[in-house]
Amino acid sequence: MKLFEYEAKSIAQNLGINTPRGAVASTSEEARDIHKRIGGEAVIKAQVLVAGRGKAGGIKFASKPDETRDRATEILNMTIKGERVKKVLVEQKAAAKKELFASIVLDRANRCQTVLASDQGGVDIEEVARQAPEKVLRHRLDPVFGMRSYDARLIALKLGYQGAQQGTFTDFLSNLYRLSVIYDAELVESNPVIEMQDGRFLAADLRVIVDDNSLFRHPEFQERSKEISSEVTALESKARDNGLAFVELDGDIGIIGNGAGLVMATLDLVKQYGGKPANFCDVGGGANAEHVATALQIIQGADKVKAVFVNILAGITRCDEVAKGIVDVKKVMGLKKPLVIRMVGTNQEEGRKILQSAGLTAMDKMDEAARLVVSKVAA
Amino acid sequence: MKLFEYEAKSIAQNLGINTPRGAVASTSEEARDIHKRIGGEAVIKAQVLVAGRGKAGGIKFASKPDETRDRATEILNMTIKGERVKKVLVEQKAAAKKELFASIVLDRANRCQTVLASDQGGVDIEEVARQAPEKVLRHRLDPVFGMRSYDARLIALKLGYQGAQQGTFTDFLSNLYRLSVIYDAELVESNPVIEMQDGRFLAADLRVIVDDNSLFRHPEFQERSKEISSEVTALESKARDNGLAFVELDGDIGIIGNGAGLVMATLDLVKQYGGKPANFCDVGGGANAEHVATALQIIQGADKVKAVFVNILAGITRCDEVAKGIVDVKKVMGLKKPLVIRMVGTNQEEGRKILQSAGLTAMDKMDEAARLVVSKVAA
Amino acid sequence: MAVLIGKQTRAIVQGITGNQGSFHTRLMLDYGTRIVAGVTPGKGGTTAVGLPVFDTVAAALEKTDANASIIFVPAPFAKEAGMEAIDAGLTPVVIITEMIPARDSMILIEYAKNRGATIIGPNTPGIITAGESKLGIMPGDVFKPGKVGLGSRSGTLTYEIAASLTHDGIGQSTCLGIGGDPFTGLNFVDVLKLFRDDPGTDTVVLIGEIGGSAEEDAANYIRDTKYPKRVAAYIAGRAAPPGKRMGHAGAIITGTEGTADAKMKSLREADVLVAEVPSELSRLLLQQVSPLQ
Amino acid sequence: MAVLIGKQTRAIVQGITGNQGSFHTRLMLDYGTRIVAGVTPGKGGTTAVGLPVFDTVAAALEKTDANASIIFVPAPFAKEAGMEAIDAGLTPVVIITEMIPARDSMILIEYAKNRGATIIGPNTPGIITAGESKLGIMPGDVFKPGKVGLGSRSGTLTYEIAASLTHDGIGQSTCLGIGGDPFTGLNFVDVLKLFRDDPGTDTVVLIGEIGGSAEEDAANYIRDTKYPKRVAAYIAGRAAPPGKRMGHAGAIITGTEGTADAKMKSLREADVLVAEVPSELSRLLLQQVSPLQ
Repeated sequence: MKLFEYEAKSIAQNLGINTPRGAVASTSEEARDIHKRIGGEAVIKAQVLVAGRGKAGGIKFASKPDETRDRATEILNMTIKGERVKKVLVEQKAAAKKELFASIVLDRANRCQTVLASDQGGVDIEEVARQAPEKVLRHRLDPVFGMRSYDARLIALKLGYQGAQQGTFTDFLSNLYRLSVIYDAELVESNPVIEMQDGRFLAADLRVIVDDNSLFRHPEFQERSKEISSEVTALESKARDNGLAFVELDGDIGIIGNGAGLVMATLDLVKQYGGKPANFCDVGGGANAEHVATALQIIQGADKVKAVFVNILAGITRCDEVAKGIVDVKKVMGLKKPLVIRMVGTNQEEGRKILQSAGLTAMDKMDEAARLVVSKVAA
Repeated sequence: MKLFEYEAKSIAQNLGINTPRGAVASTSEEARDIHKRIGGEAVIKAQVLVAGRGKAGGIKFASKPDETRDRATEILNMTIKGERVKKVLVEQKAAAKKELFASIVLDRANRCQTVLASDQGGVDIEEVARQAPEKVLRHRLDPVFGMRSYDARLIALKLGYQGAQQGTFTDFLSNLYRLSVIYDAELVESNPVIEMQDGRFLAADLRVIVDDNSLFRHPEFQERSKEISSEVTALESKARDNGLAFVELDGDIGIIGNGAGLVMATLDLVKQYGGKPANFCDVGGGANAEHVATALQIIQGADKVKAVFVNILAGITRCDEVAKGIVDVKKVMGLKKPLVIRMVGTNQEEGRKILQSAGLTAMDKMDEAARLVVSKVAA
Repeated sequence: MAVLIGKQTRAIVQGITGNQGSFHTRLMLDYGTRIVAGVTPGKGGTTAVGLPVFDTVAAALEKTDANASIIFVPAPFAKEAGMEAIDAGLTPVVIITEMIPARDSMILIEYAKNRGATIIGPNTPGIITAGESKLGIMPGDVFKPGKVGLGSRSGTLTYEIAASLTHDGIGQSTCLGIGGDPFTGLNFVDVLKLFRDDPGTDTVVLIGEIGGSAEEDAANYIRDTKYPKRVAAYIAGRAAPPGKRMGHAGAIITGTEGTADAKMKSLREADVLVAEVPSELSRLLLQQVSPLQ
Repeated sequence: MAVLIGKQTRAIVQGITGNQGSFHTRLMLDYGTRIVAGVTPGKGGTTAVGLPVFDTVAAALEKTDANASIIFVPAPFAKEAGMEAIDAGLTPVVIITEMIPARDSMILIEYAKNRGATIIGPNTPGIITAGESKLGIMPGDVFKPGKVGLGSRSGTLTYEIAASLTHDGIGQSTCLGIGGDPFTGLNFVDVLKLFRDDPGTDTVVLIGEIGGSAEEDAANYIRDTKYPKRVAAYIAGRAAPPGKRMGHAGAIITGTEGTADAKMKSLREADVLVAEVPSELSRLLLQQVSPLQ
């Protein structure tokens, strides 16, 4: 679960991490009042979960509160990469001596958390890593003991900090790490970290992604995680509420399968044969008739879908249950789009009989089925 | 630092550990009011840090609030093993189905924490361990990962608990462990743990000893640790306030030395030759003139001290500093008791010259010096 | 011959009394797996699927001679269940449970590493040595004994591919799912090492997917060590867009990393036979003769 | 010959810029110890006692070839300082610092154990191989080379006894303080094992004190393994009352455990030569001929 910048910063402040003075506003009047209160130059930032708000015009500057109100009005009327802007963060613009990058990520290959840090902050860090990999420090943390002060200090040292300033950066990094532990964060990233004239470090931007699997031990996020995130489309939200792993895509062929890998391979096959998948939909292992029926209803109900491909390799899942689900949909609301079924495995014969009784057939090979469904849309 | 029972129970309650209903009282009227509030049979317990209050009459029972007032008056007038009773804990007497013993201790030999548990609670557990060692379960905890639920459950199982009751005891033990971690406890011990009719477990008594070395991270105890504990004598308190490691003993020969092992060996020698040490006093490594002077002043000022033995093996400590300290005391307040000095090591010659200039001499061998000081008292 | 499990495996099932646990215990027994006991806290002394149930793994080990474990307990309890199995000296420890917090898996995997235990999973369909032993939730009948060792990040896609290999006459030694999570006990390099030392395996098939760098690491390992056995691979997720989690927690393309095309390229550069579609794997293996034969 | 340290030892001093650290660094250098660098966070780039100071141990290791460490940092930072030394592969790690929380020591000792490092201390006077190297705060001049290996829970009492041995013509191989805390990296059994394998040691002297069971454990070890070298011991604290902490955190008799008399009895039963007073040790050693000679 991604946190909004203002949520992440509120958590950070409680852990002793400095952030620019400021507050979040839902209206342009609130934004103006915040600027009045904090004074100085203000920066107004769209609070969205998608990346790339800067390029999309979601970050603006203002020197007077009335200007801030106008800029906030503009931003609050924006939709960035499909996400409506509902709030803006109004902050004092910090006078930077230097801009750094600091991030604590899950390092899959090394099965630990890894710190990435650079003295090239405020820019696209992936670009820095590509062009000058030596500019991005990587430091692995012990999976059990985590970040010790000497881990943080070594990074501070390599970034060129000495004496008291080294200690200040060590503390800053240690606090980011504490945040990652306390909130089970997959990612804690500040870009830029601003080194101020007075030597303090400020998280001028802050991204935090909380591990979804850990939400059971974070009651503070449970309400928040249920709100429909702007990143999730209406269709995705509907499908996920019904227990389906669902991702909406650009194409026109609806896909239903069981198992993430199989569904991904199904999308690939459809694309391989010239089709365009409309979605990823995994009904999961051991899906029953109801799951399958729900998935089929939701997908054939989407306007953009021109044909549906059901691909089932039954193991724990049973073909008769899958067939029942399909037949139920046919009976209750009818099959509104051309349907191609590939179904093999456990209780295959029973399943096929159920399909036949409703005038439907199932194929054996996923290659052939994929070719067929592509041809239905092309036709 | 030992906690009073009522302090330990207050901490325990916050961690979800059940304790009997009750409260602490400083006067007999308060004690009566507490009994009125909690109802039932009451137990009135002296709040002291020394062990053995039960045998000393520091635990009494009462069925009416007025009785509780009278018993509290009696207990509040007691001195148990030299410790004045200042508070009593008034609690509802719990109806026990069974009494158990549970303890989490530092296990020096195995360099871990170890759980001791027994279904023979409410009695002297060392006695149980001597007579029927198999009645006391010992379970070592991993030094890094501590008590996992399966550690606690295995103990619950071995104590004979099954089903839901097993889970209840597992939780009880896990909470005692959490207490030991959160408060850096050397010892958490409940004897008895009461198994109630309704299946809950209650810490009817609770002893907690906090590791003195960890007090820097427990600001909540810092004030408390400065209060003169009833266990510490006036002389000990005075010496410790002056930075000396000091233990008061029964004898009449004052002992000053540098290094805990050397001072212990000095006491042993004095005893070996028929003398009785009045104290243990370690001025520490690298002691200066002032330390030595303070120690000498405090010890010769004690009425019971009939002679003083200064035993210095100078390494980091310097003989000239030690000599200066002794001579200073002689000049300022005079040497009030016979003094035997054994002093060798770093700057020995300088030190002896300083002593000689004040009419004092130092011996070479601690054996001979010990014999001499014993003879001074015997004479 | 096979890796990690076989006829010698005697397993306990942690979480045997749950729906999944009891259902799959029956299927594993049906397959011929030697399951010797179940463990469910608080249910000690009862029986499940005809097996004795114990409160703790240590209690189960007092009465049985188990040497492996399969875990079905709910995610919040999985880390300690894994530690409990490891403390009892069991290996491998197969963790079927999904949705375990990444931090828990990270710590558990380190714990296993330091104690010499092998973790399979979490979020894995398990492991099967065809015809001998199955510790997992895969349908046993799609596998048949042979010389292909198979490692996969997926579940049903593995069954799909195993079924197609079996259909085309290509049997398997051991097939295992490394798990669909970001942190797993085994990665593809570990799988390659296991199969390298197994005389019963002459070919390794890797079934990868988008996200992470396990496939690239495998390609580097194959190239750098001049891996002595034939390797073929299929990577799922070419059609997946960046930033979207495709079912598995681990299947997400972040930035420019972890795309299927990059993985396929790395593998091809290491002389791995890379299939464009799952059904192509059989064809590649039948066309090519193993370098060992 | 000696154990743990010698001419090959090249140490760093963690906490070199503190009072204790700089004072004793000078004395160690004077003794001939090869101290190659100091570490104090935030003081990197400066010098202390003529040595370069680094911010971290890793930074010191980039510029020097240290293989051991001695730690003087304040108690709240000692656990991490120890881990830092261990992570850098240094051993032994001598921890002079006293008043470290027992939990911190417990975790650090486990950390060292799992990584193959030797911790001496905490709350130790250190270790000295007479005439070669001194990592500690003991006065060097009371020691002289010879064949007695000495392990002690005490500081000045060790100097007292070493001085008396030296005075009586009995030299030492290595003398080390195991530390006065309840949890220490080495116990007496570890010390006995080290000296057993050292050809330069023919006699072991143990200086124990009240509290804990380290001396009883040593007695059991000597008896059970038919320890091949002569062992003598002195135990301090016969005059100490129960329940009182005699200076050292570890020197406290709890209940009926840990008394000096019980320890002396155990050691005598294992055929250890037990001295009643410190000065008796020389007499015992001079009267007896080593079983090896």
